[in-house]
Amino acid sequence: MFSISLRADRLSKTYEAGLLSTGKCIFREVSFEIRSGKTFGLMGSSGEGKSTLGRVVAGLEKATTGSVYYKGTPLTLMKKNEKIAFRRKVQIMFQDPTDAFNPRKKIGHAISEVLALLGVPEARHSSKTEEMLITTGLPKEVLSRYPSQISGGQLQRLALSRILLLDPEYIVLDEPTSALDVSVQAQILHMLKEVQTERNTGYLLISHDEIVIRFMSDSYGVLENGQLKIIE
Amino acid sequence: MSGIARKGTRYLTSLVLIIIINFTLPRLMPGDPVKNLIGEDVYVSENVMEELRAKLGLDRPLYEQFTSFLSDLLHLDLGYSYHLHAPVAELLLDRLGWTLLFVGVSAAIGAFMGSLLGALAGWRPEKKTSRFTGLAFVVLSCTPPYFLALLSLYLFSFRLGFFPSKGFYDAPEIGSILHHLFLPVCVMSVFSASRNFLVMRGSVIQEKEQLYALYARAKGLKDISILFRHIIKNASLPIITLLALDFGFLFSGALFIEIIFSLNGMGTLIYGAIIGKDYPLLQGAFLVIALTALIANMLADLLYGLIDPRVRRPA
Amino acid sequence: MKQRRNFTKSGLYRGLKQWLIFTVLTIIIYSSIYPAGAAGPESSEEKLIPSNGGIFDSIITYIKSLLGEDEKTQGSGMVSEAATTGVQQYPDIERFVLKIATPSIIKSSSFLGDSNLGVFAHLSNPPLMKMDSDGHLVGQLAKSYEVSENNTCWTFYLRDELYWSDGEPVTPEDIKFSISYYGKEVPSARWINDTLETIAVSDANNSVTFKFNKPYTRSDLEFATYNILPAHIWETIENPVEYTNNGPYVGCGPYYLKLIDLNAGKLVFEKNLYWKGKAPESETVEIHFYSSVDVATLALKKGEVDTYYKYAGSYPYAGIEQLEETGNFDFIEKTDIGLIFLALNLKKAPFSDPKFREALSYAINYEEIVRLETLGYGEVPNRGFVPSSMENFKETEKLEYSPEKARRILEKAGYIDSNWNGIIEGEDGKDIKLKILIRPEYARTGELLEEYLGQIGLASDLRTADADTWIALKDNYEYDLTITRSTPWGMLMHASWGSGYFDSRRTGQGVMHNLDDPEFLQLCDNILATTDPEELEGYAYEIQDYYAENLPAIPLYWSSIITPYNRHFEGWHTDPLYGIYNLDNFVNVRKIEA
Amino acid sequence: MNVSIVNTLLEVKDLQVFFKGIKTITALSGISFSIAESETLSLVGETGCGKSVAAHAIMRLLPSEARVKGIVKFRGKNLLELSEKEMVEIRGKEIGIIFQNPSLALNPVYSIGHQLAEPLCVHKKEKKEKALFMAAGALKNMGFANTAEYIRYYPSWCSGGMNQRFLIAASTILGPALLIADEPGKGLDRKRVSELETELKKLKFKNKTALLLISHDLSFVQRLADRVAVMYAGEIVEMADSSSIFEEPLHPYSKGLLNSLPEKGFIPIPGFSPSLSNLPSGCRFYPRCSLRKRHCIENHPDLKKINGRAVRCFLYP
Amino acid sequence: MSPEAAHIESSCITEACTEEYSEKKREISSLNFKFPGELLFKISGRRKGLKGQLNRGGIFLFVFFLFMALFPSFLAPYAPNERFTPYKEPSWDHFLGTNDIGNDIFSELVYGSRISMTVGFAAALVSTLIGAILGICAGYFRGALDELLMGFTDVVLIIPKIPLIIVLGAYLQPSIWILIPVLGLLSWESTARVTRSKTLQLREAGYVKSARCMGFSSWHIMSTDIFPNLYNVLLPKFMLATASAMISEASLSFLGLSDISMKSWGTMLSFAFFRGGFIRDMWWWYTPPGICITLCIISIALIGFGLETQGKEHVREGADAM
Repeated sequence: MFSISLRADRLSKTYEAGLLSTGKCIFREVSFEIRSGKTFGLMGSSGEGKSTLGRVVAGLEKATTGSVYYKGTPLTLMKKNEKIAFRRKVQIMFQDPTDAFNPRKKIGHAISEVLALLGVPEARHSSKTEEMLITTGLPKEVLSRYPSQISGGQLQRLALSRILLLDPEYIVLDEPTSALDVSVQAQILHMLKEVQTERNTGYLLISHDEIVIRFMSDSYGVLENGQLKIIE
Repeated sequence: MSGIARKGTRYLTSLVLIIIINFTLPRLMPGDPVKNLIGEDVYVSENVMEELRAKLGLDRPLYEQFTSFLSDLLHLDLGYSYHLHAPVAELLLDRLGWTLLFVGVSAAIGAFMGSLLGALAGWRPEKKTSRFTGLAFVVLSCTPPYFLALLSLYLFSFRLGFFPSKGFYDAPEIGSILHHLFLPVCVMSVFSASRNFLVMRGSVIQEKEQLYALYARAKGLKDISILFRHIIKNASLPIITLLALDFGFLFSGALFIEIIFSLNGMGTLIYGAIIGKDYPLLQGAFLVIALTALIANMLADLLYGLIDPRVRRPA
Repeated sequence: MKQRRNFTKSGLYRGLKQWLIFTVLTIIIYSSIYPAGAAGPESSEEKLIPSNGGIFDSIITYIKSLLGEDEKTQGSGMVSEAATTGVQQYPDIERFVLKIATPSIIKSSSFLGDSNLGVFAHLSNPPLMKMDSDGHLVGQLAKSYEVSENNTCWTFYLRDELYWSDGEPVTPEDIKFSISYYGKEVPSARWINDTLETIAVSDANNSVTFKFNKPYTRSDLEFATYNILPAHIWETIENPVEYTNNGPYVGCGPYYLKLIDLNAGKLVFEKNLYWKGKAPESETVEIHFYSSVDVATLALKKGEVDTYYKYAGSYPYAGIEQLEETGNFDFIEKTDIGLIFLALNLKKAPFSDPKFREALSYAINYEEIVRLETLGYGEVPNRGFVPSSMENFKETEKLEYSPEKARRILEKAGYIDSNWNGIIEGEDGKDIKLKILIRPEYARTGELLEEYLGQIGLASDLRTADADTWIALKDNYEYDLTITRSTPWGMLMHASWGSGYFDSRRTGQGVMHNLDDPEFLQLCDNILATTDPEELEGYAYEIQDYYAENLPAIPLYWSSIITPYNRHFEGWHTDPLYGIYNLDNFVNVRKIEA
Repeated sequence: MNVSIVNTLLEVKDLQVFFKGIKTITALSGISFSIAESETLSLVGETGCGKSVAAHAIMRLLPSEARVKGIVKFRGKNLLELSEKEMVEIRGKEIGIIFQNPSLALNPVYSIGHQLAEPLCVHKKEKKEKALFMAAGALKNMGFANTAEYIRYYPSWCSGGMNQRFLIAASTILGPALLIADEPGKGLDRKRVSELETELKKLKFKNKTALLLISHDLSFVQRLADRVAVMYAGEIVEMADSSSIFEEPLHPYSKGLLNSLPEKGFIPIPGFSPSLSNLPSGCRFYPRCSLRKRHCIENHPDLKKINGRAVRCFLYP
Repeated sequence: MSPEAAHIESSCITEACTEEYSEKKREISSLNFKFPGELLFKISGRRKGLKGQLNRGGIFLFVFFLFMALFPSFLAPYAPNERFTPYKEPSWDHFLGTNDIGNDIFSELVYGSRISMTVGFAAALVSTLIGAILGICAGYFRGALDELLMGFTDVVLIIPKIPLIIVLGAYLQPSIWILIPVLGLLSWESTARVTRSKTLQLREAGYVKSARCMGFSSWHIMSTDIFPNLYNVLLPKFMLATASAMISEASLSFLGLSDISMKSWGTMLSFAFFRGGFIRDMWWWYTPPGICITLCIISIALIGFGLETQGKEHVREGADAM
């Protein structure tokens, strides 16, 4: 109804043909919708272009044809300020948590950078950060550590909570747990669920693991041979 | 593959740019080339100079000079050196053979020696010998080439008297050539080996951490066969690129060694051309060196493709 | 099969093909240039000496020699067959080779084109005239010469018994041919073409007469530099300056040039069997080229070569002590007629002011320069510029070092440091900052100079310039001061006594052309108008007085040319112009047991 | 319990591994287990619990600054005491290993055929041609249709799943008695994992190869392993038959681990694994254990045997 | 523990998944001229009994050279242009003897450090900066800019350097202020190549992608996320550039194309050859400048490596930190 949705409309992605090579089609005419507070699962084997699709939805890559609609406006026609809003409101979380933070920055620095980007005054950084740490359940000392000094599970939590600082409406979760141990996977999935109920965030969950998709999603689709088959 | 097409375009553009640079650069040099054609302490009337100027084509507009330059190039006519009284192509070919021999052999020895020692040093960097060779090559790579050349000449040729001190030969025969070239080739190969050593060492250190090296060990390969069967081939990939990149460098680095050993090669030819503002020769030499470097790079790309299957992944 | 699979499958095949075509094309291009390069100008003399012909040639030669194929040079072949009667019989003495090291490298094997080769070829193709050890011009190929009243007609009487190394006699025709040939073909000798009217040959007198279209007084000197060529060989060569050949060349001196081997870095002169003059003892003379003086020194020390020669240059003074220590060398010391001097830009302030020049002459510590630069093989020069070894030298006042005097002169002339910054201001009221051009070889002298100038309150800006940049800058008068040198020939050229460097009507590479004082120009013209020795002497004194008074240039030191030679040889001769490179020397040097 | 098994192939006793550095890292603090001929033992645990270190220690593939103590008996020989030369004979021939990352474990610049043939050339001194032929045969046995083509392929031209199978083929081409599989399924999707499973099952049942399966994927382990050892922070906390562990885990950690499986509804264990350089003094699991008592904090429990299985917990006397 | 072993160890312990890593790594290594800093580090590190610490030897050496360059008058017994008896052998008065015009060689050496180090570092800085900026831009923005920049780089790569430097050296007034930009402008291309391929790799890293997604500006990402991570690549390049600038400067001096009013080690070396140092066997004259050049470069290498190990330290600590 008047739920603000993120909608993919007949997206296709083709890698351009070079001078001597023919192009390669990644996916064709893919459409789906993510509603706030709901999770749309995207399943497919590796190499099917799930991640590319995820990046297109998050606006990191351009689709060859078709468009992503955010609040009814196609991404390609957005004005600059709309685009900035989109940037904030649609976030992406990646598979490899060890890669999510700049290895040269301490965690605290990385987080206050985001706060600075949001325009939070310097004085309130520490309180904001503490707030954030509570959601992750991590001790305060992680702030003074480098990403390499923290385990994968913790990093993935931090990555999620950093994204949450931006208060996004939608998060594209690109294989958020496939690099993690089962026990940590469970932790992260639960955290995601909690966040969703708390903040009414919409997820696009990309995974090759059917059980994870089933566990998390309200509806899901299978990407196979470039086609999306939606299963409600 | 589009990669090849792109490379091809790049090489073509390089070629065109080289020709353009080649045309413009010597013309930017100071001094009047006509005056340089005349020896020192000689009085020459103005009209003689004008005559020479007309002969050189320097009074024509630049674009005309360029078109004639291009057409000459297509006819393989690189001009005529008024300083050395011979066609440039002839001069260059004459010297190119020698310098290619001298630089080529050194580059080959340097590549082999450097890679081998570098691989051994990288394989067991904690060993005393590895540390020693490492330090030695670092020091060598930090030493100005002419310094190295003079010292070795002093030591081996003067003090020990093992080798002659100048020229390619005394009499044009193989034995004499080998005797004369031994020392310069040694210096040059040590010089190029020091660069290859450092790259190879780093590369082996990097490669031996790779999983396939561990797997080779798990397969039951002996230590040394892991290095020589598995790591070397991977680790030599950067060496190929370096060799190609170094080719131009070696060519001109040979300059100092040629001066020290009084060798009549490309290096001294170019140096003389620069000092004497011998435009046509300079142009020709630049073109030849740039072309050689271009070809070396192309060969390296080709070789890279042959060694590294990742480059030629089938569809 | 494996190969085919992979390549057909991938696009690499196409790429490979392109590269292959390119490579093949390149090879074709190379191979098509190569024969062209190897062929070069043909000549009857040019045959199987392959020395300069690239590596491939020498390999072929080597293989040929392995196969036992006979190689004969045409030159020596001719000698062995034809020469039995005319050949001078030498006494049975030990045959030896005289080896000379030189840093003056020959860049091309062009007999007429390469200036260094021109000097070395004096041995095989001696000029008409030469300079004796006292600096007087005497005949060489010429027995004697006479000049007409109006100085337009020069007649040279040739020596008898001169033969080319192929057995042909040397005729006046050869002289006529050579000189007119130079005038026509060699750019630097165009003056001959411009001024020479006729050349008359008299076989009876064995003489050749040159008639100029205006009085030409310096012909005897000029003809001490032009090598005489065999007309019967060179008349067929179309473009002589561009003609390159590794020899042998037919010559008429005690030796002929047998081989130019640039790759081995040497020239080989072999005895001319038809030489009727004093027979030289050494079988061959070899000139060895060293790109680096350091290496030449090492070769000398090691005994690879017997002596050292550089036109207009000395053996490095710093190395003399070391050579002495070996105990194998003796030295010839001869005051150079060339010198190192400070050229001043007379065309602009402050050096257009004679007072300023005067002050400068007192600012320089000549003693120290002589000590540091020549290590004692030199002396403090006179104000008269011209070194004592030159003909018609006049003793003028010695240059003096006295900073106080310099300062006083400056002050008197109105150059004062009014703003107390330690630097004197010029007429325009600005600090005087002298722009000093330095050629790399005088870097140290430049350093010293900067310090001396500082002592009298002059700032300087040193600018190093390689030879060509230096020429460009000095031709545009973009300097205040520069350190340069004069060569022996330079001292003699134009109106002699160094005037060629200063006369503003001249151009040339090393020439300053910065003096347009009518008095000086008149003096030059006077000298140029006479061949009378007495008159010349008078003018010579006059010009030296002029230098001493006006200081158009300040000599820094007079130095000696030191030539080391192996003690196993004796009988060395030198002349002021070409040093040890003269015929007297080569016919007299003997090997002895040291 | 291992006494009862007749043909012990590999016996690991009190294997300890330390890494010396600024801080000493205790990667393994004394683990013991044994594998009988054609038995499959699985080491399961979280990242950093030391399972891979154990595998590498058995093969003596650890870097030189690792200090290894204990006994690793393979067919009666203590591998840790063998000379490097003797060890070379065992590696690849008697004990094979496959790594978690097949695309990296294969040398990128050699063809698949070459790498498959290499063990034959090295250990059996076969001629290259024959070895290649045999390699093609081995691939055929694995069900590859176009073997002549595949042996000319390079690892980078093939998918991860395919490389995994090539790697298995290379590791088993000499028919080793023991195959160590170090996280073989990691990073592969379901389909590839099931392929891998088929492959390993074939080895297990057809070739009677003993397997030391190291994995964090419990369901994968469940389908393959005969016995399972659960590891936590460098020690074995529970070891039992596969069925009993999955049906009735004893150790709280095993329970937690099983509960976090998808089938059980992703119920997480709270907290994180301890740092290996700073291990808790008592039970290593106590900070995360919901059943902990004061006793657990102070004392380190031993591995105790109950009903043919072993568990390291004070809950079981 | 040796750093590379440490690396194996940490990978062994963390059992990190490194899918696709080597692919990218190779691209880097293909041009990465690795300076064996760690080797030197180890040699002196062992001597000093320091392991994994920032290398004190390198720092000490570097600080020493820096001190020499900044306050030459403290170390040098005489002024550089003070003249004594020429060609003196080493003695108590003259530590390294005197040169051809009687300057104290040791003092000259001390004063020369300033010029040499300025040329070396400034030229290296110029080349590394240009290379880094072009490389980052090409790698980050990709597309046409990448093609253009890398095509240009390829051309520059092929141009024969030393003859060009000689031509420029002869054309422009020989002065270190000309030499620095000339050397800098001619040696950036390999740095640019390496930087580009590393940037291409970093660009795909999760944190860069998240930063883009979070809306950080390209400038911010390039300067704080990409540039600091290029350190491992840029540092060896910087050291090499320093070395080659110093060597080029010395070589130009040898050809007589240097600024004689600015006496660097290279100029000293060339004077030693041209003014009889070599002929007279005065090794105390011609070897010290060479040794100084080498030592100076080695000190940079040591420091670079010290910093690098520090960087690696927290990777190692990572495994056991929590």
